[in-house]
Amino acid sequence: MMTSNTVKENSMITKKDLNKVALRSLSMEWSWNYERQANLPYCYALIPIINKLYKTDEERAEAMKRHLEFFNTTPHLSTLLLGISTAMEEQNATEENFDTSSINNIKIALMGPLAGIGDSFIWGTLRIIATGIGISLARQGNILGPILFLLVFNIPAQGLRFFLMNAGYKLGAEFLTKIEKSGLMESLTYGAAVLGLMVIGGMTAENVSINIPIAIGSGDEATTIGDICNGIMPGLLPLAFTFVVFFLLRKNFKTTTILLLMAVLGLAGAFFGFLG
Amino acid sequence: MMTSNTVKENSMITKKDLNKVALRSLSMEWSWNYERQANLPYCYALIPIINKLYKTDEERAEAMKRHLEFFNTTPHLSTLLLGISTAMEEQNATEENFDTSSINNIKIALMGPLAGIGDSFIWGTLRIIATGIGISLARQGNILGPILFLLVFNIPAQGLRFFLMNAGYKLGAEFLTKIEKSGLMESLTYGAAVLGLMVIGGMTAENVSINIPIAIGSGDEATTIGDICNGIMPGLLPLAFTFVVFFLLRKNFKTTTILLLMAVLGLAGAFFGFLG
Amino acid sequence: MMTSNTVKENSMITKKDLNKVALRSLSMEWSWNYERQANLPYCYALIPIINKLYKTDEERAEAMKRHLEFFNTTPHLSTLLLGISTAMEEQNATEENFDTSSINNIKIALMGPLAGIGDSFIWGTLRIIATGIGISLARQGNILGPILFLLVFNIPAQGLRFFLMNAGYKLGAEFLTKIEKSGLMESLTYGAAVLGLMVIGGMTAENVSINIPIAIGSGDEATTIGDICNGIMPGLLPLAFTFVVFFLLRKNFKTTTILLLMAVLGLAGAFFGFLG
Amino acid sequence: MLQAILLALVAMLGNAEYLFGTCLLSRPLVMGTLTGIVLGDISMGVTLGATLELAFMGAFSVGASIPPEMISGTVLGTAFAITTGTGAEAALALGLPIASLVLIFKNLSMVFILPMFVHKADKYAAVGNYKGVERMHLLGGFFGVNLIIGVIVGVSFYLGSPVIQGILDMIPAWVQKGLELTMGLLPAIGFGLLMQMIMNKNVACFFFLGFALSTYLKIPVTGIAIFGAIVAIVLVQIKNQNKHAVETAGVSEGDEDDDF
Amino acid sequence: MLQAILLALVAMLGNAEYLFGTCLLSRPLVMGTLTGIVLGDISMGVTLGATLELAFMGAFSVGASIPPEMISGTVLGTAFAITTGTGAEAALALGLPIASLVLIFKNLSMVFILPMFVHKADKYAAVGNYKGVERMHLLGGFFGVNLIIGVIVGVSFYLGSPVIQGILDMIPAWVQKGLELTMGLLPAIGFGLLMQMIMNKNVACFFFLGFALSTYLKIPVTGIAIFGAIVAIVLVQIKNQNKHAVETAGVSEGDEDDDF
Amino acid sequence: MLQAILLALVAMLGNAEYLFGTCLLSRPLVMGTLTGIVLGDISMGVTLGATLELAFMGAFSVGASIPPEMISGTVLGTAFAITTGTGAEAALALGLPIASLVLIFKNLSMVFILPMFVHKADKYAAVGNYKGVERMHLLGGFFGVNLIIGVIVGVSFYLGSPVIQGILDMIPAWVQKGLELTMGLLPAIGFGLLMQMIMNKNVACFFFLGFALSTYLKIPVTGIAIFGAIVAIVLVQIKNQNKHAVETAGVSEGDEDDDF
Ligand SMILES: OC[C@H]1O[C@H](O)[C@@H](O)[C@@H](O)[C@@H]1O
Ligand SMILES: OC[C@H]1O[C@H](O)[C@@H](O)[C@@H](O)[C@@H]1O
Ligand SMILES: OC[C@H]1O[C@H](O)[C@@H](O)[C@@H](O)[C@@H]1O
Repeated sequence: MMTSNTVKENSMITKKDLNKVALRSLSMEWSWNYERQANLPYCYALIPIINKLYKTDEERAEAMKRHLEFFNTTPHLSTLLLGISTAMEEQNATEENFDTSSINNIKIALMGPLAGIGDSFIWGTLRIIATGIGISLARQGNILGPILFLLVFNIPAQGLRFFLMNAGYKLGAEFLTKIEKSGLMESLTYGAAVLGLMVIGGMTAENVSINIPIAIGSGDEATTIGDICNGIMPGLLPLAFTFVVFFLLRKNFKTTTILLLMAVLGLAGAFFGFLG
Repeated sequence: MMTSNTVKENSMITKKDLNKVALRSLSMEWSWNYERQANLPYCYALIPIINKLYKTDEERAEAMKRHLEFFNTTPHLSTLLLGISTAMEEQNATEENFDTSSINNIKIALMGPLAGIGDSFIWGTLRIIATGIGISLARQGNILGPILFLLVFNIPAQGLRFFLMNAGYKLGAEFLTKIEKSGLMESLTYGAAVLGLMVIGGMTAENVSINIPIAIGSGDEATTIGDICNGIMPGLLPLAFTFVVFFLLRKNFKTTTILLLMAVLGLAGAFFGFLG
Repeated sequence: MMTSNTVKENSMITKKDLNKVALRSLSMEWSWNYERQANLPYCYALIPIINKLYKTDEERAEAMKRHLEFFNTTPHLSTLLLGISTAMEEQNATEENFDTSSINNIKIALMGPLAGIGDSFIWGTLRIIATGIGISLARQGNILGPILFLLVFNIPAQGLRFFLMNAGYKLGAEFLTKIEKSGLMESLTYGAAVLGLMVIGGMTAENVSINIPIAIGSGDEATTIGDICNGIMPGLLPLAFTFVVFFLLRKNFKTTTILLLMAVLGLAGAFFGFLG
Repeated sequence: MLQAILLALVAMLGNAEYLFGTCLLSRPLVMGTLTGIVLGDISMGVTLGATLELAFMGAFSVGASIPPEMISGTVLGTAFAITTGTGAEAALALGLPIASLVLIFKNLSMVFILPMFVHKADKYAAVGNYKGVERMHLLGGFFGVNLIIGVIVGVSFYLGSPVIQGILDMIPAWVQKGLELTMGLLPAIGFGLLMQMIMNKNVACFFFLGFALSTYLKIPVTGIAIFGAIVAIVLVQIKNQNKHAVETAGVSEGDEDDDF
Repeated sequence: MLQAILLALVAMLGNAEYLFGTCLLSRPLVMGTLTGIVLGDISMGVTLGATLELAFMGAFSVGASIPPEMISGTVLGTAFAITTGTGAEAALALGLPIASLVLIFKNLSMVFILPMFVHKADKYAAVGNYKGVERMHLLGGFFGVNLIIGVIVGVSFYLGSPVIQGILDMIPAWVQKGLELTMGLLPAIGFGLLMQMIMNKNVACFFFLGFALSTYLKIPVTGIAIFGAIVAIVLVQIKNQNKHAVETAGVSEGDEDDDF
Repeated sequence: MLQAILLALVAMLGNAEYLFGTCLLSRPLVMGTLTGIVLGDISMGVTLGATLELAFMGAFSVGASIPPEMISGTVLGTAFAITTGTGAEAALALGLPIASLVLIFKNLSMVFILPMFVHKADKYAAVGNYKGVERMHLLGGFFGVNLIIGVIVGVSFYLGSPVIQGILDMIPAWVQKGLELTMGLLPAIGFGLLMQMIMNKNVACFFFLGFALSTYLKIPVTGIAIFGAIVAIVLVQIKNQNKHAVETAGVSEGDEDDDF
């Protein structure tokens, strides 16, 4: 199984494997959905690694479930996290009592900030430069416009994708080795949970939005239920709503059911005006 | 002493006792004062419990002193805290080394947030609804206006009062039992002090106000002593003032004396213009 | 070595020594420079103490190096820190395993807040009062104007200087004795590092400024590289720049070299417009 | 005269809402109605009450900020409007300044008189005399505020509106201002007493943390309680983990972090 | 008819950028050009593409905020402008409302249809059937979005612009609004699932910490990650120091803090 | 010529306030007066000094932000106004631009020349030569700033105002801008040196904490010191409690938390 090609001493993961993942990462927005965003693409990209590291259906099922959780980041930079996940899955495959929760925690903690950086760079800078070049030619009908546009954008963007796959894997592997040596492996679990949960908390506040614009009182004293809730604690409604969903999930409600309930709630809310 | 009526297994406190406290809580703003706000009413409401739990004058004195400290929250919701205090007093009466400081700390920590929620709900929502209904009738001189106004407000408001008394007691009792079982009793003391002090710090910043508007310089460079102090640290004057009071109290100055000093300071400050 | 004049029991430092330092502190802004601000004056002021406490060149070299680090505060109040430093140097001279890093950490942690208070008081209040008095006379050509101006300012300002020297020393000595007795000496090192580093972090954010105003895109979508960086994390450029300098220093680059590089960068940045 | 006494009783009933569950008896809607009943014009009373209720809609007390004393304002405003036969405008024109004026008296009492009852209660409490404490509460509220408002309303109605206007003009502005300033200082006693009770040098820093979170970051008290709860939980966990660790030290060691 | 099919394929190619590395095939500059090629007027296609690109400059998706569906807008706008011989204004006037309309369909799909594929994938994953998961990904993207856009573009071109306008007018405003609201609710499922996986009572408070930092102090997610990393590091240090202390307890003691 | 030398000395005396306790000799009120004395018109000097003092009221240095070089501005402005017999307006019209111009030289020196003395002092310090360090301090301040200002003032007065105006026009704007930019970069050296001295991987995160508190929450340095002190106290308590716990482990256990 081990070839001279391995990236890390004694590693099962070869450079070829990493490139396979990077290639699959190209479809990172293909099955993007509102429920868990880029979860399915992320799992899809990691399948070659999962298949290589785990041989039983049970292990594979575990790993796939992990990577079907909520995921989102700037697609071209997602490989950095895929690389780290690869390194962590490998660690998990070789070490007995590795705590798998940290795989997801690290991924979650990093995806938000990475999207911040990535969206600035990819959408805010690289795209604008490419568009500037492309349009200046295209305005006169020159077909070189769209062509250059695509080249100027994609050469760095896709190059980065492959580069980050390797960088992420190396970074992850080195970090894990270091942590293993210093016996801090269980600290990783705890630290990753702290960091991951704080970021999830922040993302919940930023992404879940619900407001009840029903007015109370009239004239100068008029206010809405939403404002009253925000007066008690800003973000109280989204927080409460998320916890309702959390408890429904705990009571084994299916996500499909919850999704339908939400759609009904949203449409009814718009129709009767109690949400807005 | 134990009846089949007790709320908790082996508890001395009966449902009747709780209702007695809730009934007495009706006068929560009767002797409201600027020094310690609703302290006297709070103590008044708890006296049946204190008398039942403690039999010596010394114990009762201790308990009453505790509950004569600063207190304030939305009156209709105060029973939640009275219930918790009841549970904690009971715990104190039965357990040897219970740290009484946590009784006050918990009360303090919760009263601010509860007032925030309560004022929104009781004053901002329920009152407005009741007023809306009442006025629409009253405008035409219909006496049903004021009657409905009182009913719409009081049925939920006073109902809540009695409900929260029981809820607070149960909550407190359960929480304490749980904490006792897991041997975290002394943690409660520490945690309650941390939480309580942070909230007191915040309330001091919000409630104590003092400003020295004496101008320094003139024209564009003009500023006031108050502004300079806030430039050093926002809230420096209220903080310093509170600590002056704190040290006076420590030096056994009577609160009456301090109160009179403050009145003199306030009136002189207004007359000479050095406060404002 | 010990005289009846010593400020502290068993201390080598006499009142005369302290006054010598206060006197030397008069030149606290004489060799003020943009690289480390009032570092040279601070070291100059402490030299009598250093010479008294340490007898070998090596020890003196160590001490002087310590006090040639970055320093800045309101000059008239600097003696408070000189006093504390004196007490800490004395502690270091007498105790075996004193951690010298805390000398600088304490100095750093206090200098920022002290400057905040001092600048408000000395520049914002005392100077304005003195100027007010001086100008009202001087406007009519009365030479008493400038004379009173100098007296009203300097009597309190320089008085404070000498007072704070003694206060700082006593404070420092007492604090250290207390800490030594309670065996918290090593905590001092850690606590001082935590506090000092947080303040340095804050000062870096406030004082290091660099911006790249190169525009990306045009029209409504136009933005600058600096804005993009701030979008990723506010203060990213100054932070990154400071770390570049930090690593250059670690690679034993001379400060002169770095200074020249910065001058070239600044001038080129202004000329070509890539900084601003 | 009888009417004056009855109106005084109405006002005292209004203030007694604080004895009866803060049940909103003091609101203009109720006070106006009762005034109307006393003066024999119920419908007018209800209507004027509704008008004043609208005017005082935003007047309700939150924490230590007390609104104008609506009871006297409403009862007198309504009463004068009914007796003189003028309309809602007159009720408002009189009611509002009266409410502001009487607030001064109410505040004076809650600043000076009621604290005396509190201090007396402290003394009773110190010797375990619970009956004394109860008495202070009941009498304090009655003599400190209730009776005063009743007397003011009764006497004012008896004297008639011009006299009141005269009194209103006599009080210098700095007295009201000074009282306001004093009200800003007074909470320091309450907090000082709390600090004296709770604070020791091991936890004192959390007072400053709460204060600094409020002043530097403008976090409201509820927010501080949320952050405070998080800080408390984390520190308690550390403390327990530490204790737990010590207990297991020397024994086994494998699972000391399991519960974390 | 052939042109309609070809344009549908162009639109599907545009949407396929999400299969091919989010490579910007869907941008108006590219879509306009390809539409021009299909309709035989390359230069016009490129020029109109550039015009629409400028109009859609600020339209790009960040997180869950999806911009108007530019592909259909550009292809149909450009196509109608070329076939009717009208200019850039016509392309814009048609392209923009179409893009908004088709976005509704795209969102409907990503709200209702694609999650079905995700749930199916969950089931395959549960039994370790990785081929099933792969299939759901590939088919989901195709049937869920790609094909729909293709069909819409093809059919629309075939029917012509007046018909589309009619459809556009038929959809009630509350449906679009309701869909928007639903999109604000949906992320709660994702976060709920994450919480279910990660949260236990020892670390739950950090979820609230992150939430409160965001709502009270308006710290963006990157900032929360920075503060979170600092908190995590400090707590891990305390944990380890504690463990280390326990290990050295009873043995030697002198240096237990050296590494701190 | 003699007057030029005397004015140079006056200017140097003004700058020597930094040797004599930052005693405000450099303020226009004092400099104007002394210029008046040198030129034989004391009263005029005092009056002009007062005028310029008002103009420069807001000019004082806070941290690394240095105001216009008032000494040269005041001395030359006042001197030209007195010698040409023009009034306060002339003094201001000349004084202000001169002050801005000379600030460039002063900054240049504090950016380039004084650091050389500092580096030399570093070398002396490294071998324990305290006399060398003292010398660098005294000579640095003299040659680096004091003498330069003296020379500028003396020569300028000797040359007369038209020549100065000419020089002022010669300096390109980008030089001044570039110097400003450099001044924004330089503190990084100071902080870099501090970090090199203090920072190790166990406490590095606190640097970032301070930085992030400043940038994300706009907390000023005093506030950061307050939060920093609280964090330091809490962490030291945890550390000690931990140590204490270890010491008591195995011995008794009952009271390990008493002191908390
Ligand atoms: O703010 C809480 C509470 O404070 C005081 O007791 C009164 O102002 C009440 O009206 C209010 O509900
Ligand atoms: O914000 C991160 C990321 O979120 C989604 O995946 C899309 O909106 C991308 O365009 C974006 O880059
Ligand atoms: O800000 C502190 C301090 O910094 C520098 O030393 C000078 O600008 C002083 O005027 C100032 O008081």
